[in-house]
Amino acid sequence: MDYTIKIGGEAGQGVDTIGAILSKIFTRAGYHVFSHPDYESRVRGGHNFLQIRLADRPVTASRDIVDILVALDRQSIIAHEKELSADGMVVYDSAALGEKVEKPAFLDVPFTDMAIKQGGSKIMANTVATGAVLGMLGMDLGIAREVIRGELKKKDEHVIKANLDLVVAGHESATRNCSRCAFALPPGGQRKLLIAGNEAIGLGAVLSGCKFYSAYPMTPSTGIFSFVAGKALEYGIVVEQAEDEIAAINMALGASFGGVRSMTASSGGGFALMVEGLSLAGMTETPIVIGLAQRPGPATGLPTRTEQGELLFALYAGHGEFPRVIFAPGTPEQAIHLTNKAFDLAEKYQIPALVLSDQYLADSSWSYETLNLEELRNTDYRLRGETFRNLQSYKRHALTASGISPLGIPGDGPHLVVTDSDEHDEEGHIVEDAEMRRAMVQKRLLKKMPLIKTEIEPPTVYGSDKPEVVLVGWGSTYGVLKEVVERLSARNAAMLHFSEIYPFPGTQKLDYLALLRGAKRTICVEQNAMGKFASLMRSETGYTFDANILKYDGRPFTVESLSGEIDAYLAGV
Amino acid sequence: MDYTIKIGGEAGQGVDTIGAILSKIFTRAGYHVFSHPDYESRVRGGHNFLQIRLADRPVTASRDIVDILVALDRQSIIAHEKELSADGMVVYDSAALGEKVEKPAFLDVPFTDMAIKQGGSKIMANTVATGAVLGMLGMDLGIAREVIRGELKKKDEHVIKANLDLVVAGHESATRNCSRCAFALPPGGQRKLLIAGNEAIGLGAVLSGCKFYSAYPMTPSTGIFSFVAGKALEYGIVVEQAEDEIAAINMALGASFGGVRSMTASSGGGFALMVEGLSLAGMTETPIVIGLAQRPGPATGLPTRTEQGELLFALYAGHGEFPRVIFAPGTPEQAIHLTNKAFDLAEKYQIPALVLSDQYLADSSWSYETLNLEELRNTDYRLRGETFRNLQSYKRHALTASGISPLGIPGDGPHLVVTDSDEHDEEGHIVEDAEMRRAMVQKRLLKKMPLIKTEIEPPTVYGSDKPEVVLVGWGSTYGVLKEVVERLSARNAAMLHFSEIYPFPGTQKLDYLALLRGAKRTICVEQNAMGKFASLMRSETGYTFDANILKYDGRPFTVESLSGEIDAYLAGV
Amino acid sequence: MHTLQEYEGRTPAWCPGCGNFGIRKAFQQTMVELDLAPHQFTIVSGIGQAGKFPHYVRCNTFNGLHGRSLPVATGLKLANHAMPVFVFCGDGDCYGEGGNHLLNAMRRNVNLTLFVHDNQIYGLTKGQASPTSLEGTVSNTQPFGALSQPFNPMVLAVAMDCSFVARGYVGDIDHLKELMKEAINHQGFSLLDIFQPCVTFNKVNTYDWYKKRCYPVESTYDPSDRVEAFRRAMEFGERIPLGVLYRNQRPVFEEKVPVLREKPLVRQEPLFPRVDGMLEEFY
Amino acid sequence: MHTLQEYEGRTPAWCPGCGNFGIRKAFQQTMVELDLAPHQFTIVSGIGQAGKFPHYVRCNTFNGLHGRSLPVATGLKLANHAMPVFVFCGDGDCYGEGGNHLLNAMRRNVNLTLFVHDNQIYGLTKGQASPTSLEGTVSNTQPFGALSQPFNPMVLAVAMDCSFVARGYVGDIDHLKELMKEAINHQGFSLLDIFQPCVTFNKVNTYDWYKKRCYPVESTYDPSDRVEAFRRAMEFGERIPLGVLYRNQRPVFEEKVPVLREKPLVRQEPLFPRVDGMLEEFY
Ligand SMILES: Cc1ncc(C[n+]2csc(CCOP(=O)(O)OP(=O)(O)O)c2C)c(N)n1
Ligand SMILES: Cc1ncc(C[n+]2csc(CCOP(=O)(O)OP(=O)(O)O)c2C)c(N)n1
Ligand code: SF4
Ligand code: SF4
Ligand SMILES: [Mg+2]
Ligand SMILES: [Mg+2]
Repeated sequence: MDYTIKIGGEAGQGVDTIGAILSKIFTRAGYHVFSHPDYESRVRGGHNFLQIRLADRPVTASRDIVDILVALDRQSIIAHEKELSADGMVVYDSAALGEKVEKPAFLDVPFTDMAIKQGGSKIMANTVATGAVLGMLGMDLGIAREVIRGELKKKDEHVIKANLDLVVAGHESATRNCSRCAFALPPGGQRKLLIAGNEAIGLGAVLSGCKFYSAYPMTPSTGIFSFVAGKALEYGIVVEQAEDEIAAINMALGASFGGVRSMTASSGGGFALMVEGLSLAGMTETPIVIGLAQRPGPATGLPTRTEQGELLFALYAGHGEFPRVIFAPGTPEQAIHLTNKAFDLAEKYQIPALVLSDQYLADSSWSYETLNLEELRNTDYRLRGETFRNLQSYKRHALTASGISPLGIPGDGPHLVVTDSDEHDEEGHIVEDAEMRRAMVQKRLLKKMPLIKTEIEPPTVYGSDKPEVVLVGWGSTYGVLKEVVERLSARNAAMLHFSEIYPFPGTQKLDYLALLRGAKRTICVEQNAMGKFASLMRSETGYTFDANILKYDGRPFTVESLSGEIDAYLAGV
Repeated sequence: MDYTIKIGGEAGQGVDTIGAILSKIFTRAGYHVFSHPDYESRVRGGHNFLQIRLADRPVTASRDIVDILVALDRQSIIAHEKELSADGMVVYDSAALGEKVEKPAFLDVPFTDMAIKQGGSKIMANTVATGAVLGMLGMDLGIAREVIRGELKKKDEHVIKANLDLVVAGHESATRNCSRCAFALPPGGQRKLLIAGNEAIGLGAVLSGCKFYSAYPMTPSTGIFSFVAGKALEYGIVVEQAEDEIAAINMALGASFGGVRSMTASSGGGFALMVEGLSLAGMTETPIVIGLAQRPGPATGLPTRTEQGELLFALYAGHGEFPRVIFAPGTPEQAIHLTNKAFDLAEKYQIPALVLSDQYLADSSWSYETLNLEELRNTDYRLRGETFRNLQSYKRHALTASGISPLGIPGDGPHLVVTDSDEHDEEGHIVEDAEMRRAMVQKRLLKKMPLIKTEIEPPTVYGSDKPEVVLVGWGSTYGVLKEVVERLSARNAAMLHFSEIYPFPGTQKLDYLALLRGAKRTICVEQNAMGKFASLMRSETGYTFDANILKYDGRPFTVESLSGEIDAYLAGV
Repeated sequence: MHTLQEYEGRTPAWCPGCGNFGIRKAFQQTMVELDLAPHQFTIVSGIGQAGKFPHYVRCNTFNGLHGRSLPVATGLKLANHAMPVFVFCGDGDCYGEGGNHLLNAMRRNVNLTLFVHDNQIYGLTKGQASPTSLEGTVSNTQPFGALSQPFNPMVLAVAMDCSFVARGYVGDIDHLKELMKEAINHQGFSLLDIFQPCVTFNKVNTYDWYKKRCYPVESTYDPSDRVEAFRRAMEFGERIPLGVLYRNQRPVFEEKVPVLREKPLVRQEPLFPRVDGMLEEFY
Repeated sequence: MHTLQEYEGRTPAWCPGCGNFGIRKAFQQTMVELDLAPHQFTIVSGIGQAGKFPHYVRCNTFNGLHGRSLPVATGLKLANHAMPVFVFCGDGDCYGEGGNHLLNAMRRNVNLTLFVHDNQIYGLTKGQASPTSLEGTVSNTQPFGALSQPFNPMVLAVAMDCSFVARGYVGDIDHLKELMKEAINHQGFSLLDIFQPCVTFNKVNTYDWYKKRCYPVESTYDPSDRVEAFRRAMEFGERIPLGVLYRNQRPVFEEKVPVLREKPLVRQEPLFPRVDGMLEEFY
């Protein structure tokens, strides 16, 4: 079983509410789900959709083929009717759309009318639509009732009741009228959880002891901000909306200097404003985690869409030379763990750590039976209380063999904690001399870098052991690459996926260069126009891919579109 | 003849005045000069020096060996006495320094006393020192008088007279007392001009029709700002000190959109703040020239010193993908021409063009007999007046075969000029659709890039035709590499110097890869800790240098120090 | 004479009922009354719902970055001071991200007109508190409610001796249009803050909320008295004054720039200077 | 009781005669009198001659970027609001590059004390006009002279309802020290603008210039009246008032943040939350 349900409509019509509730019902019922939204940079009107993949095995990407299209407006039909599968159905409300479609694949359910008849508001029409989809799928309403109750728990009982009635009404109408509905669900398995990339990064931060989060709203990073803000009271986190992104990063650095774990995030335009602060973190050796949720650029670009155009920007951002780590999780699960690792390494090495995501990862929801949170690395690397107080003497930037200097907390003991954006001596005071400069560059950069590199895990290999075709990717393309490799199994294919990107992984733990060299064809798949990862690969290892498949229209790869492109390439060579 | 004169003293003591006047006298007299200052980030006190190389053939770098040390303070003796050549002399004022040095290499000239005796102020002691140096060199005072008159032309006649008397007094004292002075100058050639890197960039801008310059002061870029400001009245240039660097670049973009050639400049920290605006230039296809004068980072770093740490930052700065050019002149002459080329290409392709320099190039002065200004490329690529008015229709971002759209001026005709930082259609209005996005990325980036690449000149080769040893460098190391190659002539060496860096030069015009592959040893010389150019080379061509010589202490390479390092490396392999 | 149709741009992507429609209407009427053709002026805007404004009004347009329209407009105006340049921003755009540019635009006093769509919220990014949001505004990024004192742009502008300081409200289009004309006709930097209800995200500062509070300053009010203007500008509670709150006749920046005396920069010739003699100073 | 020696940091790299020495002296005395040991407070500073201040006074120090000290100090104070945090900036630093942060620091009202070394010039970068430079100031980057109206920080601060607004002068160290104490003791965001002659680059605003003009506000002056404060703050010409010009008792930001009620963030435990149950909301 592998169905795709697409809900289309204008911004403000409730596409995402229907999507969220359906997804929750499916996962609660034990099915696997992958969903991704497609929305415009406007608040009302336009054309948005959300696509849910519902299956009895793990699914990690979207498909081009739609089984049930919930059309909240006419545009949804115009744009997506052609995507219907052979048995695919459109469910819509002819009265609301002002048009009755007399085709067998169209199921007319009077969403609005039913809602109003039941004494509900127009908005409750969406509950009817939800019920209708469940009816079409032949799913019973037990779990749906539970989910709806849960979602509305803050509402009045009569609102809850009305919604419960409406879901039944939609269900009944579809069951009764959709003779052509050939969908069949196997029994669901264990209940699943559903988590989106932004939630995962936020969760990773909270679980890593992030105590200070300052940011300025910017799509698609705002979801991290609001997740953390939602946990602020419970977990004792100060969240502050800064006046701009420059303030956001400088506040976070101030808080980190003060002794607490801090984070900020933005998308490309806001990150651009943080670049000077990033360099300040480098010079003052102040730990910080920075989320960069990419979207298509340059400049404002396509604010609500996806791209992977900023890998090298993230890598080289900041004036002067200093170490950093860059992680680009491919799944929400990786997002939790790599955000945690970012916090850990940021503090251990006193460096900035970047978590690079994009709108596709940020907004896509994945289902899991559970997530392993036991392996989180939570170590406090700061000198605190007694330990700090009892030191004979203290130099914030002491020259050490490892390059790591003791990280004290100002005010926490009799020792002064001094740091400076100018080149400084061990105590943190301004210097001009060449010798100290050399020593500090060695300490801050050259000694730390190899140590940090040992922390980096190799890329993930999935598929054949001795592949003839290797698909290479990084970040958010993990899910689609994985599914495409499965489809290509006849071709003896594998995926090589990089999520710990900088310091670039060595080949000691996994000789990925041997894997690549052993293959007949290597293809690097990226969501940008210039092949940023391919360029980094070449500069780091000298290796050049046989081909690059690049997409830069702001839309994610789907399983079909990517495997189509790969087939075409392989057929051509 | 190849003498080095070093003037040392505290900030505020007049090290640079003495240096500037001596240099002018030498070039006016027809000698070749290269000078570079070394100063701290403070206004008074500390230890500064300026080093002038004086020769009868072109010189393009500083040496480690000092022939005449003018010590304005004791620290100058402590720091630099050891640099003296066999016949080297220190000239100083024992009364002012409070110490009489009884060594044969020390010439005591009572600078201050003489100045005061002649009724002059303490500051005029520097004129005595100037005279003393000329006396030690055995140079007559004809040209010195002329230069001093010129420099003081706005002063009262009695001040001029006093200075002229003092230069004579210093000269006489040295001539009389320096029995050990063995310096001898051959007759000078044709008069030379003397120009520093910052002046050259500023001159290049003015000569390219730059009409608007907005910036925020930041060492070492301020010299460009003040050069252009000095020409504002004469050449009709609006210069404005912005409230910050973000405003600086956005103002320049506004002016450029308005139809005039515009520029801004900063050093790394200020450039970091311009990164979002850089991306805006990319998206709106607004021509702009940006000067980036590097200094050691990260953050505030060593504000008055030199580094080449920001090549990859400059290359990848900005969110999203857009074309740019990056030039890194190696000499003031190149600085003029590459700034001009930056203006030309910026407007021709409607892109940002970066002129990457550093403190060493910015502040070093070079002598030339003359400079060829006839080859400047000055073409107006904008649609103006009649041509614009008479168009049937106009679309600012029209899709064209070359990717270049017509660049109209708002208000200049009946057509609307519309641009947007969001992705847009041909007319410049916001769009969301995938197809137009693809078309615009192709137009803006993928079509233009190959065209821009054809404009790029290959690196400069100097030295042997079929070298066994190739020294590779970029930007400000040109001069020292050239001299080191001359020294290495027995080794069959050549220099390969890159000044047009991005788009990275192809090998059609000059097969530099063949040259490198043909050599036994290739060494990339950079003033940074990580080998930024070497990394770019690898990512662009796959080529890896045999060795990297890196320097990151904020001080420039000298002829001896670099050739020493190279000898050591070659001896070791 | 131009017609309203000439100023019809693309179809607005604003929510139905949004206060921005009123600003558009008033502006289009203003252009007709001032007899400015679409190609004769330029709008510079930022990012936000307000920033989309020029796409919906036919005109020369530079729709730049969030918070950075004032510097762009400054550069543009200095390049061509014969052309009217208008800036349209959101409250977040101009009072938040762009605060430093606002301060300096007021100090410079370039002859620009700034229209702020003040909906006391971040509209396009879906409802976070803006600098003008009331204290306590809860949102997905203000879990404790907005804790800062709301920004009063009128008070700031008077304090910065801004050349023209006014406030309008989309509930009274005619009054707003008259203010727009005055603001544009004023020589010097003009700020017109416009209350514009965000019907989707701002559930406090609604049409009703403004209607109850806003009143036009009395005809006897003297906007040239800075201290009085300060006192009046502070009024923001049960009653909120609309109209021209402060005005002065400070000299305009571009008139002080010697090289702009003869004509706009963009019309100055030659485009490229002659090179002879240029090197002499270096000898 | 601490001694002056304890606050002796590195040897200043300022020019002999620079007004900054007076600020240092007054501050060191203030610390002695307030009995704050060097490790008990932190100074955050920017870049400029003023920014070097904490290196010359023994203390915890975060010497950050040009213009960005206020956000750093805000983050630091929110991490540890039990620790006094002082900010030392230049006029260019704080009123130029950092203008937006100043506006928002005043709105937030975090309990920080901001000391501005106001020499009406960019000192460290050798003499360009700063926001407080008088109109007409010619420099290597102002060939036409500074054309913008000088920034009056006192007026701005009153307009922003800044919690404590004062001005001092290094020509009267005792008065300055008393102001420093008041500013530090004030609960809320305090701005103390300090005239500090730059003997090297500012040839107009000299010791003499200030001496002729500056006078302490009379003892009857009531700094709680905002309109009066506005009027007084505007005085900047033949006479310039020194002292506390405005003061209010606005609630302090950190007291409004619920999670800071019990203790400073840096003292809160556990450092890392327990993970059980954390996933439940996602099912
Ligand atoms: C540098 C930067 N930061 C953040 C954003 C995201 N962003 C877009 S619009 C906006 C706020 C909009 O609020 P406002 O300016 O009040 O305009 P409105 O939508 O309310 O008209 C933000 C934060 C951005 N585009 N650029
Ligand atoms: C982002 C950035 N821009 C510019 C500079 C260069 N810079 C250093 S100090 C300074 C101005 C100093 O003036 P002010 O703040 O008044 O301090 P003062 O030296 O007068 O005490 C400038 C522009 C910088 N360090 N960083
Ligand atoms: S979100 Fe608010 S401001 Fe934006 S268009 Fe909708 S109603 Fe208007
Ligand atoms: S330049 Fe001016 S402000 Fe800086 S130290 Fe010297 S006198 Fe003081
Ligand atoms: Mg708004
Ligand atoms: Mg200053």
